[in-house]
Amino acid sequence: MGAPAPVTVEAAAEHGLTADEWQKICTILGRTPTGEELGVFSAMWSEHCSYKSSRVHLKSLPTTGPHVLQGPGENAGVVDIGDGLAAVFKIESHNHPSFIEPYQGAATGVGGILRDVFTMGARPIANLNSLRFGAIDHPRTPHLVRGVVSGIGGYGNSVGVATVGGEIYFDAGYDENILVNAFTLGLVRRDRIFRAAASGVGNPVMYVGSRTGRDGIHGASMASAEFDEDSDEKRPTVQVGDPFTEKLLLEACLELMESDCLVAIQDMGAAGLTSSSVEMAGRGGLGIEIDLDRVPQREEGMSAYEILLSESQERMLLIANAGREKDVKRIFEKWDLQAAVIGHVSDDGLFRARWHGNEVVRIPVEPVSTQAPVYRRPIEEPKNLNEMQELSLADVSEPPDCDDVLRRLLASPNLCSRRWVYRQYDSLVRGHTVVGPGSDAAVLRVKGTRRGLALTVDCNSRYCLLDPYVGAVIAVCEAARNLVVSGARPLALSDCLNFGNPEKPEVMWQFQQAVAGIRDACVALGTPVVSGNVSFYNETQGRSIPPTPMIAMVGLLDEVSRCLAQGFRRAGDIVALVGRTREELGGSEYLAVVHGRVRGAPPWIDLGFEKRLQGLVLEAAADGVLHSAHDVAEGGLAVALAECCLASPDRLGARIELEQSMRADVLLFGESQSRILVTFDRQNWPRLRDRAQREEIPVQAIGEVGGTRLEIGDWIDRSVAELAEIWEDALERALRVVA
Amino acid sequence: MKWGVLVFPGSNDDQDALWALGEILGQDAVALWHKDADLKGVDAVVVPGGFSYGDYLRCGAMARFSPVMESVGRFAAEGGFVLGFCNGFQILCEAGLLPGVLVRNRSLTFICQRVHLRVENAATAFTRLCREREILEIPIKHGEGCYFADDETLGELEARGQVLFRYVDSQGEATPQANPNGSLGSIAGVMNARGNVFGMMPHPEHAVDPAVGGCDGQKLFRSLIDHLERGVRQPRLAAADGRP
Amino acid sequence: MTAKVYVTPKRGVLDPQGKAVANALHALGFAEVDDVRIGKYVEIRLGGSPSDVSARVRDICEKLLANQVIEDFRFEIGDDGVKPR
Amino acid sequence: MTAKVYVTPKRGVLDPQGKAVANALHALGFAEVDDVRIGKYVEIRLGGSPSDVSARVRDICEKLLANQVIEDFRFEIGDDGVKPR
Ligand SMILES: Nc1ncnc2c1ncn2[C@@H]1O[C@H](COP(=O)(O)OP(=O)(O)O)[C@@H](O)[C@H]1O
Ligand SMILES: [Mg+2]
Repeated sequence: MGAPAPVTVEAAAEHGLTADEWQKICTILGRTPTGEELGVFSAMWSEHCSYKSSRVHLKSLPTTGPHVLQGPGENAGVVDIGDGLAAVFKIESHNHPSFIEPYQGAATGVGGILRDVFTMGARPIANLNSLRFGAIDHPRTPHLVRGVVSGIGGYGNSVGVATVGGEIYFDAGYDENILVNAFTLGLVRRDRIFRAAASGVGNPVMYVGSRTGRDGIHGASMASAEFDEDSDEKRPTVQVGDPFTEKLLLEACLELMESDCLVAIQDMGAAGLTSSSVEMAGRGGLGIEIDLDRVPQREEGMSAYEILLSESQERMLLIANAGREKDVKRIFEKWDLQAAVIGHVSDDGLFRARWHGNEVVRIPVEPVSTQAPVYRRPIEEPKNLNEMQELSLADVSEPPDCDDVLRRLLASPNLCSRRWVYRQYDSLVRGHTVVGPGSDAAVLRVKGTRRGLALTVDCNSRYCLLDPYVGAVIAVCEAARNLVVSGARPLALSDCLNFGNPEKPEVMWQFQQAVAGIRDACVALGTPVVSGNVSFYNETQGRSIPPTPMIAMVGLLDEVSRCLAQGFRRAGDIVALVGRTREELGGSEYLAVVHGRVRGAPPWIDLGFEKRLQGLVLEAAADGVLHSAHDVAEGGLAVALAECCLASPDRLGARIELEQSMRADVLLFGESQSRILVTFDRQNWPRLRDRAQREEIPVQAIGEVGGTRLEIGDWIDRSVAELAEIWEDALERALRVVA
Repeated sequence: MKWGVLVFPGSNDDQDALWALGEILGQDAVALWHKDADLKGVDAVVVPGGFSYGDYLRCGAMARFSPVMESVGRFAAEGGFVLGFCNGFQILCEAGLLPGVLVRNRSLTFICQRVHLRVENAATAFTRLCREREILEIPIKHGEGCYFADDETLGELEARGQVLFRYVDSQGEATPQANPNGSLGSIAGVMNARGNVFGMMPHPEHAVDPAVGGCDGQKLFRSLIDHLERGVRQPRLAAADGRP
Repeated sequence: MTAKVYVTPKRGVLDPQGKAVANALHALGFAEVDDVRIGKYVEIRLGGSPSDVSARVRDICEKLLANQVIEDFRFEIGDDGVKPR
Repeated sequence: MTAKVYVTPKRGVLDPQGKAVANALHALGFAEVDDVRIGKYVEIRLGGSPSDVSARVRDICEKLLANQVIEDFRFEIGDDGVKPR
């Protein structure tokens, strides 16, 4: 692929640039761009890199707080966790590449987010991933699931970063457009955080890592274009990951950061060399000049255009202190990597690239961001919304046998055990994992301190489809709740906003509603947004995915030894339900699985109440009163109780009595929010009850842990072993289909 | 005593081994860089887990050519003690310091989970603090841990008590279901005939701390410490081994 | 019959395996090695009429053996026994 | 020159991948498939005098490309360009 000539408004259109954007480019340059410059603008102004449709909305998100050391705008967010340490984290999407080539797409997604984190000086210690696939019986689903899961494991395991949790859900809404969101958290001394702002005119610009090939040319624009039949044409742009080189790059970069050679460093992600140069120069208010002939190349005869826009993986761009080039090279050679000086920092505020002696790019850096297009796209509430939200319990037939319903739910792909997935991930390497995959949140110890970190990622896209605002509020609250039931105080979050085509008013409405929901929930819970990513155009042949604002949240435990998991621990413990059960079924898994309906308003939620509820449980956890805790989510109270038995180290059962204040199916399987199951020694019951009363939070002792059966009223009576039988291998069974 | 933990490009569990030996067991533990032939006078060498050289061709196939491995070969020939875990086991097999080879898991997928191991020979330098047929709980995490050797080799290994660990269920039975990767004879770890080189797929260094993964792994390290600190230079040969 | 299938990384597609092996060979003193590409070699023993066998094998390659996003394949069909070893 | 190396699992050695592929093919309706063996196909571009090239390549295979406990290898040496794709 060479530079398209002649460079005209038509060529711009082929690059996905509008006539107005073309005009802007000509004004900024005071001339028509070269083919290379057109490529640069089309990449930098793509939705993926410029956030042109989302920016106006994202501005409303709370991004600051006493513990926030770095909010949005850098490669990843940073929060203070005490003891002179900071947690660096971010979530990012790799949806389109993963649909085209599941293994490599997912693998390179993990590689990209790892670089975003270690480029800030942090040692990555944990990965999460959040996945959405089409209906489990869709012919393509098993192949995609196997590819994505083995790709995530293949990369993360090899690099030596533990994958400690995540999410996976199946919904026909993703049949033609899966979601693969990857999250990484790293640790750094708070006085050793690196940022990506160029400084020091004359300082050398150095290139490190893999050579540049013709990989993923225009990946950035691909991620910003809808799929259609000829997506196959886009296939050659799929990159292949090289986790071994990433591991070397990780170790070499961290070693370099211990030295005093480094000024700034930035990974080469979307739009490769171009975006890393422009972003670094832009953040420093300076210019960068590079010589493309000095860029290490994997193939003969690469054009300037290709070198500028290649998305070859495992590469970093860095700025060193003048005179320290040799020391930088020595460190990378130790790790069998090459480092090449390809240019220098300049004071002219220009991004300039020379190739075969000619200047092929000469762009003023500042306008590329300050004059980047910003769209306030039209917004319109979907016509069918009210109709979708209508649901009267009267026309939901009451099932004859709730025991049978429970078993059907436990076997359903969205509620059954995820073991088949996380068994393929190394969740142990480097020894931080106190609570691994399989509980509400993963808990990591912070070595050398008494502290711990809890991580989770959450989003119920069914709620978001029925009401994107409430759905997003619930996503944030559930993430926080998952941390709280692990004993951790929620600190901050990173969001990955996966939506359809922003040029469609209904999609833009969903986006605006979701961002508003995230904002309100973040303000109420005091959890700022410190990083994130937007993925638009998740749409195939006009059909867009359900709105999916993924929320990855991080919490802190002062005493990691006090952390909690969801499994029952001690026979004789009291089981108490904190929170209130309402008569609601909207958007529930039960309604979908048993009645085949996705409708109704999502569960009611009150942010003030949620905050108080979380505070209560957090206090009890900190006192060491609780033996286990689990939030009530998809599948309702009955499924939550079953999960407590199934996660119990000794597979303990329980005997539960519920006062029948409403229909049995609603009571057992409704998904009312702000509910948490806790267990504790009988003697602590009065203390907990009084505290709850003071906070005006309903709490009932609903039963006792013990035995080998789960009994709930006269509705349910099953041995835990039988439930395990149903629940454990359901996913593997469902996927055991020839791809 | 002094331990050395090898570090190859792509080693991942080297830090865990150093942590287990240094922080938990209070040993003098140093990292040994692959380009460095000097073993720094250690009493025992750990070849750690990970993906040395990416494990791109065959697991462990490339690491054996590094300068440090030449020294380890000599060290072993002189009776020095060498332990390989996971990728380290694969490397020792590829290097010919242990018999057999590790191939793709029967499931063809990577597997990370806790497994039960049965001590098959407690009369070795690596297991002397275990009871015969004691059951240990230790995690595995590998994609290619299926132990394979030809029948003759297997016969010898069994006859001489060189099989130190087998995958079993919680009751101690070596059932097919309890064999996570399809290893022949449910073999999880083997020792060389001389009794000074040992490799296993499970990760004892990930089972030394009650806060993360339990303590059963400590028994292995403590066994060798005990063996060496009593100054017993020649490892006691397996009971099943006829020779003196 | 036996079909011998060769699956190779597409031109231009990164081949981390080959790259790693080439580096290892250089370290081992095989300086004359310029480039290494690693693919799969698959032997399929199968019955059926020789006539349509090649169509079937192509089908097998496309459906299962080669990931055509990043790999090319080719194959030969011979009758058994003539496999040099 | 280019050396084409074929690394194949020894007879009697488990080949779980080959077995899985065979099963998958049966499930896909390729009933005529009796057996599948999966090995590696390595292309090495290298210089040096044609005379000793074959000795060098054998050396490469024995040292690195094949683990002779479980694998056999064979190779052909041709001059470039004739690489069918
Ligand atoms: N939805 C969002 N919420 C908050 N911050 C966001 C969001 N989307 C993007 N950002 C921030 O915008 C910056 C650019 O995002 P991105 O292009 O994904 O980073 P990178 O270029 O490192 O991949 C990052 O700092 C990211 O944290
Ligand atoms: Mg980045």
